[in-house]
Amino acid sequence: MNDIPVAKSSAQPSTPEPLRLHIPPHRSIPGQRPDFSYFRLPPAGGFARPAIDVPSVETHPLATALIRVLDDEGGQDSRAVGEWDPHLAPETLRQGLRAMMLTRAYDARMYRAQRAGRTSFYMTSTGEEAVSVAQAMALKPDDMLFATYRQQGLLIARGYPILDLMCQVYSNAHDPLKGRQLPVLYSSRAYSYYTLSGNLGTQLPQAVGWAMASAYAGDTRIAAGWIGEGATAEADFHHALTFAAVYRAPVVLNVVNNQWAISSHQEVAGGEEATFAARAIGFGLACLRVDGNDFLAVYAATQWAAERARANHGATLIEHFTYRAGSHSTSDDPNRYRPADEAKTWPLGDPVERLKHHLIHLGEWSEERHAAQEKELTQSVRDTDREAQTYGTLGEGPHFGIETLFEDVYKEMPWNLRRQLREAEGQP
Amino acid sequence: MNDIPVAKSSAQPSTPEPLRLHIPPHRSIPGQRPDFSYFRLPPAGGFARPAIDVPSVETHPLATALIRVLDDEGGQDSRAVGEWDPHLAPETLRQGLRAMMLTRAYDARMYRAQRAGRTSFYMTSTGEEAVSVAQAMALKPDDMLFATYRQQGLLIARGYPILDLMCQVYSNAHDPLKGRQLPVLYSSRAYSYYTLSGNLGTQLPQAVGWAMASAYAGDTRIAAGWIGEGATAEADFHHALTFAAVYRAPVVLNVVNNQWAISSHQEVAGGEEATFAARAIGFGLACLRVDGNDFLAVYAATQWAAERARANHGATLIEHFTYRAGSHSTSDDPNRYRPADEAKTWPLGDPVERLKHHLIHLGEWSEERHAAQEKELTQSVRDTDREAQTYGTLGEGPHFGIETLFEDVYKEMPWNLRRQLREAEGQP
Amino acid sequence: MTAMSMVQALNSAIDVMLERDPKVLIFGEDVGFYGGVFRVTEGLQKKHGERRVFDAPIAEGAMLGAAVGMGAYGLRPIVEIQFADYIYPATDQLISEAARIRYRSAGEFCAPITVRAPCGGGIFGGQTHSQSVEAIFAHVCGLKTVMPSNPYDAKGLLISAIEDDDPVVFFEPKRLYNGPFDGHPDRPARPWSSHPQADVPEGYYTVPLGQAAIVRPGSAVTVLAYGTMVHVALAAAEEAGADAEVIDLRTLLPLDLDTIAGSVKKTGRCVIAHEATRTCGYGAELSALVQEECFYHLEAPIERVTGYDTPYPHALEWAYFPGPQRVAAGIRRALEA
Amino acid sequence: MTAMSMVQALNSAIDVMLERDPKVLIFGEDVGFYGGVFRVTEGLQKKHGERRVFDAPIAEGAMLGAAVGMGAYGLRPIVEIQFADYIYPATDQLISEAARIRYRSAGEFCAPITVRAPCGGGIFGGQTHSQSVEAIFAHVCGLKTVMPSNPYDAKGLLISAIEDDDPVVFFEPKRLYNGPFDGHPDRPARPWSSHPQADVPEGYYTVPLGQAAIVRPGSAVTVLAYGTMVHVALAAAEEAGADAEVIDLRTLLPLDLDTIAGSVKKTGRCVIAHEATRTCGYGAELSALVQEECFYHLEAPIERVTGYDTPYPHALEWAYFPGPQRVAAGIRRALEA
Ligand SMILES: Cc1ncc(C[n+]2csc(CCOP(=O)(O)OP(=O)(O)O)c2C)c(N)n1
Ligand SMILES: Cc1ncc(C[n+]2csc(CCOP(=O)(O)OP(=O)(O)O)c2C)c(N)n1
Ligand SMILES: [Mg+2]
Ligand SMILES: [Mg+2]
Repeated sequence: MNDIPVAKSSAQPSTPEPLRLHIPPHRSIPGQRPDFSYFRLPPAGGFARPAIDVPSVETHPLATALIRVLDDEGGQDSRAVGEWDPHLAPETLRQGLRAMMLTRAYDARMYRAQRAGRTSFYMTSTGEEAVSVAQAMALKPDDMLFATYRQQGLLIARGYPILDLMCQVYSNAHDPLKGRQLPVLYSSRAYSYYTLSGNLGTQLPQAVGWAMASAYAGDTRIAAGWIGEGATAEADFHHALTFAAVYRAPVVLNVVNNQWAISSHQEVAGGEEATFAARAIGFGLACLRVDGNDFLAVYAATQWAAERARANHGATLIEHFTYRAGSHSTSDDPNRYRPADEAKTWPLGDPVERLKHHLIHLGEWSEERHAAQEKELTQSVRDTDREAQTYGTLGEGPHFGIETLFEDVYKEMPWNLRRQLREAEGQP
Repeated sequence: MNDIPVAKSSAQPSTPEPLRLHIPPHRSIPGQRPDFSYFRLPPAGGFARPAIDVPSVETHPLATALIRVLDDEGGQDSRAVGEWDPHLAPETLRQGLRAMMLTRAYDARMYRAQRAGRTSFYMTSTGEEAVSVAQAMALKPDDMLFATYRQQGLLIARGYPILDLMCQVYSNAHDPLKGRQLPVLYSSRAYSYYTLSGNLGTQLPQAVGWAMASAYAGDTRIAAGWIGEGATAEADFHHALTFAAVYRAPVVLNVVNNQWAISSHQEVAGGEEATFAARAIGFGLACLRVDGNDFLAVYAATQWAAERARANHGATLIEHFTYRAGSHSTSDDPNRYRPADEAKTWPLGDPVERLKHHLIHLGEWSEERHAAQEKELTQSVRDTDREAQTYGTLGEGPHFGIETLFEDVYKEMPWNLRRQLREAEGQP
Repeated sequence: MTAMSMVQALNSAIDVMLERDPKVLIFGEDVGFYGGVFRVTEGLQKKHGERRVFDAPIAEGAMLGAAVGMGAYGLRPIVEIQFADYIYPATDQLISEAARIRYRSAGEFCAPITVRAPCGGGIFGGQTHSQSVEAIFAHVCGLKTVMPSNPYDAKGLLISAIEDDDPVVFFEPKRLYNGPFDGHPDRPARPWSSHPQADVPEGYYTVPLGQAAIVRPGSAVTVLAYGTMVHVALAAAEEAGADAEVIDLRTLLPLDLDTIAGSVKKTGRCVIAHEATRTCGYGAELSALVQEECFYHLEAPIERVTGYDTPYPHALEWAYFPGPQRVAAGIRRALEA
Repeated sequence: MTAMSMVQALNSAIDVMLERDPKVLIFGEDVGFYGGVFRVTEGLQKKHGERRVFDAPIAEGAMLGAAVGMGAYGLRPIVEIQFADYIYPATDQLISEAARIRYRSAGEFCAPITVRAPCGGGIFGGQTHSQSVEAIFAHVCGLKTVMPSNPYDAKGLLISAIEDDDPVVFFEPKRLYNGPFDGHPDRPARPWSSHPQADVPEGYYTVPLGQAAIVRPGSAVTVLAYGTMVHVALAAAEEAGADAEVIDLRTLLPLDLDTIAGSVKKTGRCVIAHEATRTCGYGAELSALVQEECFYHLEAPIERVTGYDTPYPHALEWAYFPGPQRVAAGIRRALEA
């Protein structure tokens, strides 16, 4: 039983070559020079923008594209080019820049807050701010968002109070989630932002279900869902694509390919053989692959997919090709699994810098205004943090009362929880 | 909370058109004329056969193809044409024909055995015999097979004793599985046929795991796995494709698209928007789509995929386009959900008839020999059934003893099972 | 009032709720055009349209994922899992998501979902069409777990489940679908029409979740059962000639502990019967609770009569099934201890 | 002998088995180059190569599916699930497949798989990094379920699990990874090196599955615990000043009932402690079994001290955790009843 010897010779002498197990190699080695030689950067403006009602098959060539609008290889002289240029007003661009910078400032602050012991855990989205901010702006404010832990920019771009974010991270007495959730697992019904799960992937079929419900109801609001490239291996990703295709759900599904899943390169998730956008092809879904560090490209792709969904032409899968510049979370040290300067040499650059240069190129922004805004945002985040701390921190409290441990498990508390609450309160 | 009114008007007056939920329509209506107008039959020999070591992307156009070898639109004058012709010896073809006919005779007999009350359940593979028989013949005898309940032809083509199959179906005292499993959920280590599950899909990632193990061990045996088109919606399908791609597992993955999943048409599984072969594209796996009722095409496709896997070029997903001619199982009545004559009008015909005509065309077979063989097989199956019944039937017994209920839960029986066995035996 | 089988009563419950509440919809494998492999949704697509009653791809996890999203939107989806044995692919969405959403969102979102699944054996379905998996879900805070034993309760409980704002896992003992079953496979089957609890009102009514029913009053021993085992327990009580009080739990979570404890304090003896495997089955929780509540009233060890700790076999189905003889033996042991 | 932390002991067990048996391999999220988020596989890829120790895509169900296939081939795969909270996507392959293959194939195939998963709370991981899910798997016939409480046992049990021809779910209390923990988060942490059971042989040895350990002999009350709660129980016994006999179960399935029953028959009192939620937790089974085995010896109701029936909270982690005070209170109740 199950006693086959390892490396047993085959019964078939005609095929001498032994089989080999392929393990995706870990190519990023700490201490070595970052190697992006595998990466070919297509020019900005290089891909046509199909009409939003084309059959999905016409989008499939875009699965291996990289939609780019900012023609900024050189850095400073940054123009918007090609059919995907969303032609946004300078004010909109400045708004986007500001939300990205605020996200970054917030992340920096809370990362340090964790390091300083004010909470247990934090995750930054540094380097990926264009994805969340541009997407929030391209969607309507009441479209429902099913994000992962790395899209805080969605909430920030929608104007969700930084104070509330911080109180959640501190699990303090003003935490909208009553201290129940791990930091960064926000929820806000008022901002159409679905409760985050610690389990990867689960929100994606939920986004599809919400979109199905909206269509069922004859509503006009669509849903959008996000997943990391690593988590696309989970069943939920397959489930989301299947249901989105079968019921033509009005949903925008986003794979944020930031190259890393904790210590595993995107190749471990299947990125070695195909792009993540290409997963759509087998379901007949539309797909787009976009430079995730290009604010304009992300905006344009999202707008395209949202319009398509809203016009009842079905779901789109967008792969955002970006790079996780920081650690996975406060719990890991990326220098153990990749060169320390990989982020800096990432060929697609930094989304904040790139939008800044574009605005400057347009004559709508300057290094001075940028520096001033950075200072202002840092200051305001610091002030808000001071206020947040007055409501408590994880270690010091105050926290919500013990009864909140037992509430909301059900709508009404059953006898076993009432009994346990009494025990917890030290009552007989 | 969750109190959004249904059909609420949107906050966005700019998009007046309400969203619509698409439900794949059920087009096959009992009592109506079968409608295959959606189906375009490509000519036999119409597609090139790539070298077995091409990059997978070169196979992707075949995802929307239908590889056909038998040029038999007219019926009788049935030639083998095109690059995919496997050029099999007439003796091999006759062997395949015989195994298909034996499978059909066996199915017919056991279906009636269930109707006659000799067992609880049965499932035929009528109309799909080419898939299992040609594949068994194209693979090597010790390649490991991870089948579904509808590939009994694999075992039959490998020469597994019909008597043992029957004893399993009767759950009698000679049942190799000791009466434990539902009929048709066979297992045979000796014939490299993995134990069948009642749970759909689960065997597919196991096939990949087995193939990974074979590669790990430097063995030369490959694995093959099967799944129904309906079950491709399950997580296991996604898992199998992901692992097959990431580790380049030497495995042949088969989707048997027999158009139906109990009462649900393949469109409910996502067949409306894309083929099932196309699911491979998003993973960078090779794919082939084949006329599943064309013995030669199935053989050729399987041979191609097996050679590719054995030469360390990775996995192939084959979609076998066929038709479930019988009921799903003895538990359903297909006349409640499709026209009674749909099977007869199926554009791809019957695999046994088609191979018969080809052999006759080659001058290697005749209607007389066919009729005689049919009679002989029916007779031999009937005789075997008589013998099987002497070992018992489900209702009448004899069965394996009560101790077999408790054995094999673990390698060694723990105290709780020993205790329960004593209780079941009426001992204190 | 009409005499309804369990299948008809469940069908009626769904029909009534589709009629009353536009937020209710139902989907699952083969539930649409065909009406479900057990016919529970027969005629409902025709009556209420494809939008309300439709087939799903074969992906239990996807169904639950979509249902959670629909629930967040404000709908009340009903999901049919074709057999309880196939609920495992949906466990993550059920346990990590549906059951946790109200809590983790501090009440902002909830998952008013009903998951229906036929369970239990007795139809020669082998190990993958016979399982009773209720204990797994009864361990999960945030879920409610229900199992009816007759048409009247089935309809009333299902309507309560659909209306409940928390996720409910609703197990339907498939052996009872078309007639009561007292555990004697060799005796002629009775139809539901001859059973008092098959008198089912055509319209809307509820049986509240969390309330057990004393289906046979008695004073010598308490027998706790649910689903098919209620009928087995009644037969066993007769066979043992015991003055047994048989309690049909109806809802496992939240459990009606008052009714149970009240009975055991009276009888001093308790037998627990279920079809699921023994170790860590729901009977373990019942035994623990009864022992905690009634320790000083117990005159004999609490007995568990359950499925063996093996997969459900095919040929030896009736050797596996905890039938009336085994339950009666448990009752006798409890009485004689 | 070397002083090893639990992490080091587990690492050593895997290292020893990779060395001894070419059929052993390990994979899971981040276990390869990085060495695992808890560092259990640190250095093993470098030493044994990518073929033996490698990263897996983030798909727990796929890992189990592949492992079952590898097992059928004849390998002995070890799968790391990054947190027990993420085992749900793998339940179908574990329950419907790994646990059933030997039975359904009449012994032709088996699944000699070890599934490792860090479990339990105490690290402010919130509801999705703190769960104790052992009861679900203890309900599943065909599986074995193990949870060690110290480095020596961890290594010996893990080697037994890897060598076992049946599938073993091996839960590692993550709060114990780097030091013993007696439930007092406010007191300074001790390293394992100061603990006697951190004396771990470098090479091969086994601790057999299915044998409990009496970690503190006593005669007044029996306390049953496993994993982190063993240390809590010991602290609680001190706090209650009770002559408590503390039993570390080590293996939940198969359970060492003889040791348990022997103790309770001696003490007449029993307290069960676990971190998992109470209802249908493993404590229910323990309570039921103790009651069945020792009914006539019990002098007080069996007490369960467990996690509350709520998700694991973040801020109020220590209000949730069944710490020494709560266990001591249970001991006192058992003694005073
Ligand atoms: C079901 C599940 N498995 C494992 C984990 C542990 N985990 C948390 S984040 C992470 C990596 C995710 O990578 P990716 O999906 O690429 O997202 P990113 O962090 O890059 O944004 C892992 C493995 C989890 N949270 N949930
Ligand atoms: C996980 C799971 N869900 C549901 C079922 C019930 N079921 C058995 S066969 C079947 C239809 C399968 O259709 P398909 O995959 O197309 O295979 P076919 O029967 O056509 O060969 C269903 C839904 C099951 N066995 N397992
Ligand atoms: Mg990532
Ligand atoms: Mg099918």
